[in-house]
Amino acid sequence: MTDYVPIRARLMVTTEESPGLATLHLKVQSETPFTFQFGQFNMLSMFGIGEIPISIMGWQDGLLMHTIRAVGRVSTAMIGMQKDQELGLRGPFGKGWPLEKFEGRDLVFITAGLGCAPVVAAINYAVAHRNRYRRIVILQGVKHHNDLLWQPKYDAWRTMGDCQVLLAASEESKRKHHWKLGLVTALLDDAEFDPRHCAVMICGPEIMMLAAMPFLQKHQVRDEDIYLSMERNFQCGMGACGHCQIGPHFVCRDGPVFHYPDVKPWLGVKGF
Amino acid sequence: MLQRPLKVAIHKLTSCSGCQLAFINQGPKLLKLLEFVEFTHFIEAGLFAPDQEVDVALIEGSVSTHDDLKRLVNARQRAKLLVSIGACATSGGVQALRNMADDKENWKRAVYAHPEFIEELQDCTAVATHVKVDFELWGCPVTQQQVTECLRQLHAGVKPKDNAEKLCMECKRQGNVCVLITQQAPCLGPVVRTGCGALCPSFGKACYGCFGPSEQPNCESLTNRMTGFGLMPNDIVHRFAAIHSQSPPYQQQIARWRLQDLEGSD
Amino acid sequence: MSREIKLNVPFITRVEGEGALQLSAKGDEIESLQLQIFEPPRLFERFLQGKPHTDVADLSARICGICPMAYQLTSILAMESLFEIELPDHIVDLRLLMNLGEWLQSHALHIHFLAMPDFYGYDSAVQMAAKHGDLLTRGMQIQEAGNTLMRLLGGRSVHPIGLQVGGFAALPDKGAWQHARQLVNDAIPAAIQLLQWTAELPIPDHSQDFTYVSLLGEDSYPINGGNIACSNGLTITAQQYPQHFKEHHVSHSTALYSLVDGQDYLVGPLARVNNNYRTIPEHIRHLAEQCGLEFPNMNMFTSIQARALECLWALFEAQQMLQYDVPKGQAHVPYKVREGECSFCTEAPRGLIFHHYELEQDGTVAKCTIIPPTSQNQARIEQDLKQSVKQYGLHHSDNELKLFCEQVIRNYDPCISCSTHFLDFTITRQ
Amino acid sequence: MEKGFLPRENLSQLHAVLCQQGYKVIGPQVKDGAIVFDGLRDIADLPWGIVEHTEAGAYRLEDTGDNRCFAWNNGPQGLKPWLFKSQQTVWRGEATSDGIRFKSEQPSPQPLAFIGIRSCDISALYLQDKHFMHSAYADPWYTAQRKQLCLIAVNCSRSNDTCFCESTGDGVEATYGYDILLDELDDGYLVDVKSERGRAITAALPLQPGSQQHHKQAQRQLKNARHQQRVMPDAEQLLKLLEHLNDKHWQDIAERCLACGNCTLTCPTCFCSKQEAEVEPVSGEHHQVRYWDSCFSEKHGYIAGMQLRGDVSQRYRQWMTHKLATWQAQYDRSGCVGCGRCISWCPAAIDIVAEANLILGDDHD
Ligand SMILES: Cc1cc2nc3c(=O)[nH]c(=O)nc-3n(C[C@H](O)[C@H](O)[C@H](O)COP(=O)(O)OP(=O)(O)OC[C@H]3O[C@@H](n4cnc5c(N)ncnc54)[C@H](O)[C@@H]3O)c2cc1C
Ligand code: SF4
Ligand code: SF4
Ligand code: SF4
Repeated sequence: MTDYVPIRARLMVTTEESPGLATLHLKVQSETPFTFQFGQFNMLSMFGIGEIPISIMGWQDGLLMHTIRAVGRVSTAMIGMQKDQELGLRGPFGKGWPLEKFEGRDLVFITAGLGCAPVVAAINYAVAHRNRYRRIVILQGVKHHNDLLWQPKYDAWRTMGDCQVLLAASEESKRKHHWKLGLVTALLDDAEFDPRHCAVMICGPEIMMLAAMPFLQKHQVRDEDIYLSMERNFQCGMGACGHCQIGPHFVCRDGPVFHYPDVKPWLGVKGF
Repeated sequence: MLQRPLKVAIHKLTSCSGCQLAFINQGPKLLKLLEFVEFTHFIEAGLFAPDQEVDVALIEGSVSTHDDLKRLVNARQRAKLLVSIGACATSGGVQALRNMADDKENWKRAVYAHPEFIEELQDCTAVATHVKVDFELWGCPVTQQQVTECLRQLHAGVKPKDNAEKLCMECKRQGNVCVLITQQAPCLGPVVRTGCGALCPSFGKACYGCFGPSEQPNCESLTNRMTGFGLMPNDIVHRFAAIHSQSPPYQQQIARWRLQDLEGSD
Repeated sequence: MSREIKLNVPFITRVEGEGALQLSAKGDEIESLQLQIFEPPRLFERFLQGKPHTDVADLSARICGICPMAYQLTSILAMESLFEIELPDHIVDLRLLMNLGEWLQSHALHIHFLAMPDFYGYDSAVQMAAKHGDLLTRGMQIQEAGNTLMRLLGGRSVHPIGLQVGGFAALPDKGAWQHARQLVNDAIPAAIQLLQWTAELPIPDHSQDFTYVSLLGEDSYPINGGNIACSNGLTITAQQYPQHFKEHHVSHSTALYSLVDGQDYLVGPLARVNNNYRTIPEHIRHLAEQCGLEFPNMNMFTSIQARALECLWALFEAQQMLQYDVPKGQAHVPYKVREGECSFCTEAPRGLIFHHYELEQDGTVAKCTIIPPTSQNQARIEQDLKQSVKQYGLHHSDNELKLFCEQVIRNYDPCISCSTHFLDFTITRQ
Repeated sequence: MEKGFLPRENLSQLHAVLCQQGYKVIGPQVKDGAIVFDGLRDIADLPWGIVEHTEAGAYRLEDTGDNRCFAWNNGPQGLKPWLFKSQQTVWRGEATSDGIRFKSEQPSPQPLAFIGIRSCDISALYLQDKHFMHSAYADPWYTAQRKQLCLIAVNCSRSNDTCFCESTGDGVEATYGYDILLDELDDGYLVDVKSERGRAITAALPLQPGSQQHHKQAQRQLKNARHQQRVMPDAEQLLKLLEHLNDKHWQDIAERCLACGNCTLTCPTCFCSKQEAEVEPVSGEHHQVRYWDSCFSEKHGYIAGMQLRGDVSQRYRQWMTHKLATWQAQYDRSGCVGCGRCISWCPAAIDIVAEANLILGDDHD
């Protein structure tokens, strides 16, 4: 849609999801409709402050949604924006989850950390197009159970037919209803899906991805059915600035969603 | 984002005042700055209100007297954020060279007939030695861009962007020919923080480090290399015992090469 | 009405350090008046010992952020005299040009940021921005011309890096040269206006009898060379300076008091103009006289006019040099280091500056003495205050007295913040 | 077409013709002790008689007094700074009462004719073309300037001590990518033309037919230039670097490496950049500016809360393995063209060829 020069996007509503985390609903000031894939991202910029990559959460009532966690300079400034303030938007960039390819399969979503936006967006899509997919398995790990965002969403998914939602808390001392103690990878033992007809989508820290692999192998999931959303430093979002390289890949251009076999040699290698 | 001007106090401790000049020496840019900054205390410009509460206190100068210390503590208490500006405030500055003296009393005697009139602290130290510092602007002197940019970011409600990149990077962007390679000049660029615009190399001379240590300075390797250019241990000591002699990475080299110097002279 | 006055200004911010003023008077008599300078000891003269001679310029610059170049150049010229370096003309010219830049920026700063608010009843120039933006803009224009000359030759205006023993690190490039030419040309009309403006200021007459000292220009206005001339008739070389000028340490100040043959004295713009008025080109003198300025004179309150006159002179001088192309030739000449003693004096914006070095065989500094203008003026300021406060009248209110004292001190532009307003003014009356 | 011969005294006509045809001529000159490409006003400003002597971490010029102006091999930079600029505004913006406004930054290319470009720099140019022009998003500034280049290349008649283009296959003879190619001989220049653009220029020159002597001398010179001390392992070998990621030697290098970025910024193929949001202090206009960056900078591998390449050993490894190995998957060849700049201009005197050979050597891991 745009590459080097941003277009304007006006902030219509900010929904605070939890302290330090908010969803911005943006009205994109453009003639052409904004089309994107789940898993793609935009480069959002604030005047005089900076530009950062943010995954596309969704599109609702003509507004584009981005969920942003305040971790540093730019992200903090963004979630503090006032209604009607404008920011710059470039995108969408990169490759998203190839959800059409997964039709007719079981979908397994594995996420760790707080609010893994690209995965939630994909779940939303799968749920909206429920009949195209078979079973949906959602595994989410957090530190404390109240770190879980969109709790109502998880509850709703859980009650949906043919959908399994498993939650794990790693730093909790007491087990809660629906919750397991430990890391998200441990949930894989309880996950029920058809490893021959599935697509696994993972988003989170690289160590978690690495840790998940032996469990998936145990389930006899094939490498080619696994997809990962990777994160690196982005300056341009267009495969030019060189910051996001993992081995031969430019994460912004060849990813951020990767087919596991493509990045397998590089995953978890320190320094790449 | 503040909807009102940022309240700023500028305090001076022991220094040459050169960093404060970065404010009043900037011409029309000063008028632009005044659109979002309100100076409450700025003695050099004639404003005196050291006890007023402010958003930001900018501290120029190092702590070398009891009075410096008293005023610094007061400035800290009155300010939401405290930013140290310049070599003196960030690492002690040139006057901190006195800390290296073996016999401090004699040093004073060399300059003043009656050193007993002079009341001072044992060492001359950086601001962060005494109070919490929220942000540091390095340089001797700091540039007007650094200061303006810092205040603009604080006004926008974000932390200023730090840049501890190596001077060589800026030097290359400017298209300078490296003086270390062509003249074997003892350029400190590879261990000095960017910010001045690579001035010295652009004049064909070696950087003497007025912006202080960069990120991950490998002074060990650089000084090893300098011995290859014929620099004697004592020459290397003088390279680092200058504007930022008290910064830990430079201190290390001073100590290391002083020792070499002593061993060599035995 | 007889009253006792105890004027206590705990610190006037730095005079190359920090200063305070204490005044106590009984009736019509001043009992004591002390301009105290408690400059935190920075011990330059000591830590320069043992340094290579090539480090001196960059380190001594840090004595003062307002006139760093004067310190650099004086040390360099001293060493060049020892090494008997013959400088090519273009280097001599370029140094003069850079000197002019420093004068311009320093004078413009003093006039507009420090002195001007007094005449308009403000605390600071910053507060004047809204109402008197035009005056400030004029000042900034002249200041920027000066800064540009400093940058042209030194890379930056504070702690420039271009000067070195034997010449410059590099000669300026053409683009920057043309830019400087433009700014200097454009600033001349502003400087003419400035001169007229100073002539129209309500300048009180507090003429006194005092000794003044500056370099003496043979056929041009002096800046970085020549003999030292004293209004008491003495004319000496820089080498003879220590024989006549003595420093001593007083308990209320960390700055060293300087006296010439036992007498306090003035250095700075008024001293220079008084000694050298005849060497100012006629068209400039004509301009000055047309707007009613009279030099030489003994009224320290006209120092602002002397500064404005020097600005105009400096701009014309710079214009002449800049009308030609960038000089060609070497940036610096080779030299041989020599052991020995050397001294030099130049005129910093605030007045005479003296450097003395003893160098070892390899150029290492064995000993050095640096006497800045501010400490030379210190005794004179005290004397001036004693006389002019009395003349002004001790019957004035505390605040009036304080403001008056400030103005008197500001006339000397002792160092930038020193000439700003007094702090925590307290006065005890009985 | 037969190579023509341009007598030395007619070299100035080449300059004149280029100017007549509207090019700004860029040529090698001595500046601050190095051979630097800059606007060439007169062929008298070429580095007549100058050769460079260079080794790891050192570079110095010598005036041999002979009558050649292309006897040197290279200086600190090639074509890169003219196309991929060290500083490039990517957009401008303004805050108005009616929200913000973005303006694109139009390229401002001009016809540039480079005299004296070497084979290794042409290879590097083609590599950068792939990255900046032929990838998903063409860089408008690079592309616009690239289209307006006229390259007058020169074959190397000698090699300096850091050259190793023979082993990377990028020299010493230029075989493609130029408009005109010169061999500098004792009495003049053999002139070869490749493109229409080149022909339009040579047509206006007083070319004579090249003699057999001329050709022989040119061949002799090339042969002479092929003697190079350093040999970079071949592409296949280089891929094996990826099997040595845990070599202790990376740490060894890191002890010397200053992480100053000089290697990457003098390298004619390195393409990393960063962007900064800046504000013009008087007008208040906002600029997004792109600057040369380096994988040796601390922020290069930073993501919120994590540093991917905290150790300098990891940065050097990233650089070397990218340049020599993973580059091959990206752009079908190694990213090194053998110009030797990163060796000459490394303040710590690190030699990429020596290090690569060491790591690939038998007794390593
Ligand atoms: C493909 C992708 C999708 C992302 N999606 C989201 C999302 O939906 N929601 C969300 O909250 N965060 C997301 N992030 C992370 C987000 O980009 C960082 O949190 C953000 O850049 C931090 O910027 P900062 O200035 O606040 O932090 P600081 O720590 O101040 O970082 C300074 C600068 O470093 C760079 N930087 C730092 N972290 C990252 C990073 N992770 N990726 C790229 N550049 C970085 C940026 O230029 C940043 O301005 C995503 C990252 C990637 C790569
Ligand atoms: S001149 Fe100094 S700063 Fe510049 S590249 Fe060389 S070493 Fe680095
Ligand atoms: S190059 Fe070095 S010494 Fe020179 S101005 Fe810059 S930081 Fe200071
Ligand atoms: S890696 Fe070194 S030798 Fe290879 S192209 Fe880059 S600078 Fe030249």
